[in-house]
Amino acid sequence: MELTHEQAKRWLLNFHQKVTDNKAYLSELDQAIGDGDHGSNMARGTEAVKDKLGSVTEDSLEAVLKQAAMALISKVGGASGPLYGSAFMAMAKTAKETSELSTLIEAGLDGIKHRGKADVGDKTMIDMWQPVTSALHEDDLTEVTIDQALEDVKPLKAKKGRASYVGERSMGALDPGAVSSGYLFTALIEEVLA
Amino acid sequence: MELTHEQAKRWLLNFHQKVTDNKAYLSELDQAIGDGDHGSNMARGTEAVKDKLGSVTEDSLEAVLKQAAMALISKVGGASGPLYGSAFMAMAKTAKETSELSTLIEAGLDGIKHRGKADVGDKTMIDMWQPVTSALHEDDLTEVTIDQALEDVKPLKAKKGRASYVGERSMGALDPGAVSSGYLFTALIEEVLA
Amino acid sequence: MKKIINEPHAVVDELLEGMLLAHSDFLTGITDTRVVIEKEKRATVGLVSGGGSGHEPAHAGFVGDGMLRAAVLGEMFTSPTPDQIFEAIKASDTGHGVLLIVKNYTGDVMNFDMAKEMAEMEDIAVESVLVDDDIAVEDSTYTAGKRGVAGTVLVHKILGHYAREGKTLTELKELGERLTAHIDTLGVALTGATVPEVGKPGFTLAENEMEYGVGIHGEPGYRRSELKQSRAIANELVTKLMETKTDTKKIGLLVNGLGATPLQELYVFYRDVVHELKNYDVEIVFQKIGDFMTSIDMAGLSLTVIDLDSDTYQAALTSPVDVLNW
Amino acid sequence: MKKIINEPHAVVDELLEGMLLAHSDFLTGITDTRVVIEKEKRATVGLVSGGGSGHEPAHAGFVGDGMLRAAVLGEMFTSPTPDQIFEAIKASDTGHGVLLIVKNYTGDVMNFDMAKEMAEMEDIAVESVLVDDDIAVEDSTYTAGKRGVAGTVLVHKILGHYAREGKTLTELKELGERLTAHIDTLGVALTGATVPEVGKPGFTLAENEMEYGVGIHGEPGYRRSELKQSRAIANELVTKLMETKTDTKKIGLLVNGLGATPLQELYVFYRDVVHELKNYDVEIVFQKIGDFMTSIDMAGLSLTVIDLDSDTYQAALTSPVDVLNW
Ligand SMILES: Nc1ncnc2c1ncn2[C@@H]1O[C@H](COP(=O)(O)OP(=O)(O)O)[C@@H](O)[C@H]1O
Ligand SMILES: Nc1ncnc2c1ncn2[C@@H]1O[C@H](COP(=O)(O)OP(=O)(O)O)[C@@H](O)[C@H]1O
Ligand SMILES: [Mg+2]
Ligand SMILES: [Mg+2]
Ligand SMILES: [Mg+2]
Ligand SMILES: [Mg+2]
Repeated sequence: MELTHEQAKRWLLNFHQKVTDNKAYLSELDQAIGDGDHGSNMARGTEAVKDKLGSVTEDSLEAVLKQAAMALISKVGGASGPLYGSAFMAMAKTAKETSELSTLIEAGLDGIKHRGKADVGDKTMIDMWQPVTSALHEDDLTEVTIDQALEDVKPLKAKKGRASYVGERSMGALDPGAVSSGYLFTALIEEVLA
Repeated sequence: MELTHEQAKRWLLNFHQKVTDNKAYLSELDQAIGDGDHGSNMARGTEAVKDKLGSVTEDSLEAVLKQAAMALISKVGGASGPLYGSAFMAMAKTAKETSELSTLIEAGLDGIKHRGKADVGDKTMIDMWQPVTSALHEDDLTEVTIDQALEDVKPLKAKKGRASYVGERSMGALDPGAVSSGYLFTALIEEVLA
Repeated sequence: MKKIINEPHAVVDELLEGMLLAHSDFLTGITDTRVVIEKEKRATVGLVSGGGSGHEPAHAGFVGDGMLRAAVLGEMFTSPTPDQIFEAIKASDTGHGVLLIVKNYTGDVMNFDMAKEMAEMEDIAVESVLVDDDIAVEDSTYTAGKRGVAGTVLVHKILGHYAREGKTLTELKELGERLTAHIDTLGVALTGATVPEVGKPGFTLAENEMEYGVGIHGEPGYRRSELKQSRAIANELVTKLMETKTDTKKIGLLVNGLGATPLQELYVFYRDVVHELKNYDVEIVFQKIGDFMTSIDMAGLSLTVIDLDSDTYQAALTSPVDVLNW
Repeated sequence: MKKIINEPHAVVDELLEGMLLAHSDFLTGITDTRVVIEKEKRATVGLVSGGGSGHEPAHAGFVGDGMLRAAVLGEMFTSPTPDQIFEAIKASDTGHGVLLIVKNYTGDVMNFDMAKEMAEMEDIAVESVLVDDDIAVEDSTYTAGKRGVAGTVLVHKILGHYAREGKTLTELKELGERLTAHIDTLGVALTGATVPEVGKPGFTLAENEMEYGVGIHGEPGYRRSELKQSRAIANELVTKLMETKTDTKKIGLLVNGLGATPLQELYVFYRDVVHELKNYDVEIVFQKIGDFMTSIDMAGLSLTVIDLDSDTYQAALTSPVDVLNW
């Protein structure tokens, strides 16, 4: 399935809405195993994405994704900024060649892996992006995929990022980055796949 | 009445005992209108007086009073150190000429006034030394004099020392220096006048 | 939360404004980005450091002749963004390249990396040195690795000295990599730190409790314990820090307050550290006591030990600098 | 009480020991008395200051070339004794006499006076300058007069400069007396200070309360209020401090942390002070921001304004010194 630039815009605006609505919850999750700023970081970032989208005049998927990437890179900071930023930058680059959704998301996943040097099972946002990518390849992305990913991330012990410092204590907790990425993909389902 | 060097020693040891027993109380009084250290200051000082007295070999009133002065000057610090120190230094100087008790105490009072530039009614130890001196001149120093002096010091508003910073709030409170000086004179009554 | 601030979200901008207002004789900012930079630049490699705010005087207090060329200020306890760092790099380059000094935190590492990539696309030579001195964290594949804490300031000082001496970017990178292996730090906290926008401490300790090994953003340490006396804390920190320094003969010490610790406590603790070190066959040839890398208003301190068997480090540590807080 | 110390009664001796262990390159102590003194003495008038401990870095952090020759440490918040001060005077005299810089507290004044008398008996020329910069206290016959607080550090610096320049004892005393009239300070506290041996704060403020005009030993201020924003505090302090400076055209500022105040707050506050001063026809030609005269672990700060219409003061404030904490 192909992603259009209009869809991408709606997707990102929906993402912004979800992050804004759940800002406190995301920070709370981060407070438990990190430093409690994931909600503020992502709210600041998606707000900037929303602002930038207004000024995208080109009718191009690449332009939309690139502006989102730039907004995230320049406004978030912390760990999630460069990770989300690299994901969208990788998607923007890929959009030069194709607008096939699963290929784009996979490029995003690779961007995250490349930037953060983490892998599946490290209890990061990758544990959301990976199952979502697989599901997209099989044309089967639904809320179930996302819920299952969140269930699966809980028991893991964090090995990357700030949560790795709490070690054992991270087991049983949700990963804030996986949750915010879950919002991203729920927004995708609602705006693009529904 | 004449003060002997043995009496002076007993007097000072008794004073040390009273201060030690009431260390916490003196600090408490100071906490209310000053900085809460009068008990520690005087305990440290009279302890040093006690130590020094052991090493006074000369049978001379001047020597006893001078050693007490030196101990107080070198161990107390704060406001009460130089004041008590000056009082005993003035008494020691006077003891070269006379050992008449009321003359000695008056010299001490003058030493305090000279050092601290305060006067009767400023709510300081002077408000104990002054009535005690008058009573001694009339050969009439008793516990009543001391109790009355403490009663009289209460309503005063402090105009000198740290207590002057609390202004109105000092009214109704006892002055810690007047109370410790009260111990000095109760000790005098017990050891010399009784 | 008791703080002398205005709106909590404005603290970073306002402290930056205060700094620039106060020190415009030799420091300036870059418009629209939170960067503090020297006004006069020598024709040498420029050292750029930074990180989340809340560690004052780090890093802006170390900008000036002989230390950093520029400092990049992130949000409170949050790594700065690549574009901020990129601006600092551009403004710091005099054609001799720029060396980034980065504390080992996932966010810092990635944001500085991205900035480096941006700079390379504009043909600016950039290298980076990663500081990971906090031995409270095990350096294993199961963690993000040892954190970068107060020892970073010694890296600023030593590499700043060499940069001023005219060393090349490649030389500085190599020197830096060797240097960081010689620096170890351990911290203790008596209270948590309060990020203004959060409004409550990141963690709480009971009235008679302390925590060993806490990171400079309040990352969990390795043990909570009842509040110990200074000499017991000195014993524990020195023992752990000297474990790997069995062959070391000369060391330097940095006793660093975490923001709300009175200087008197730092000196009492320094005394105990010196006494503790009598059990080792080492000579203390350098020491620094004060607030260098704080954690907002945390009560506590950290102790850094640097191996100074190399005489050159010692000379580099003691050369004069023209910065605010060294 | 959460402090990194050993036995509470030993804090002063141990912090002193720590200081002397750390800075033996240029500082030394006098055996059996708590005095910190320069190792190398110029043949000039020696400046001696001191007071109760708990104000670190004051005063020992200002001993060195260009500022103080010696600092005398009393018990915590308690004036040192005359014999301690006398030892400092003897050791500081190089035949050019000694100038005492005394903060206006009854205890300090009397103990320094007695020391002066002792020194005079040994034919050492001694003069003293009394600093009373705290305008929170009314200067009337009904009080012990204005207290000496953070502005004292500016007196150390300016007179230290002149002493190094070779001014005589008489000249320095005159200069000092004129100078102190140009320095005003006001402090605010968010918390009380805890003397280690007492174990609890000298006063307590509610979670949302502050106090204007507190002294550096927690002496009561002139008003309690709900916790205000930095700009409101700046407005109140600047208004009061500038009241008497209607003809002043050039000023210097000292923003002083009281011991537990993060540097970030001092900079936010400095920013607000500068904005506030735009309402006055004055130019800020000097500023200093940090911890100079603390009150153990009190949270809060003080603002000092010095009238710098005389160009010589300004030069004296900015000349280089070789001390720990200027
Ligand atoms: N190396 C990494 N690779 C992938 N994701 C990571 C990595 N490190 C951290 N993350 C993600 O970042 C999230 C935390 O982001 P955030 O709280 O905004 O940044 P910070 O940790 O700097 O405060 C984590 O929940 C995790 O999903
Ligand atoms: N100028 C003065 N003249 C006489 N007595 C004074 C003067 N100033 C203070 N005092 C006495 O000193 C006492 C306080 O002593 P202390 O608490 O030991 O010293 P400090 O005030 O320095 O803490 C007061 O209660 C008062 O009696
Ligand atoms: Mg976080
Ligand atoms: Mg007192
Ligand atoms: Mg963060
Ligand atoms: Mg006192």
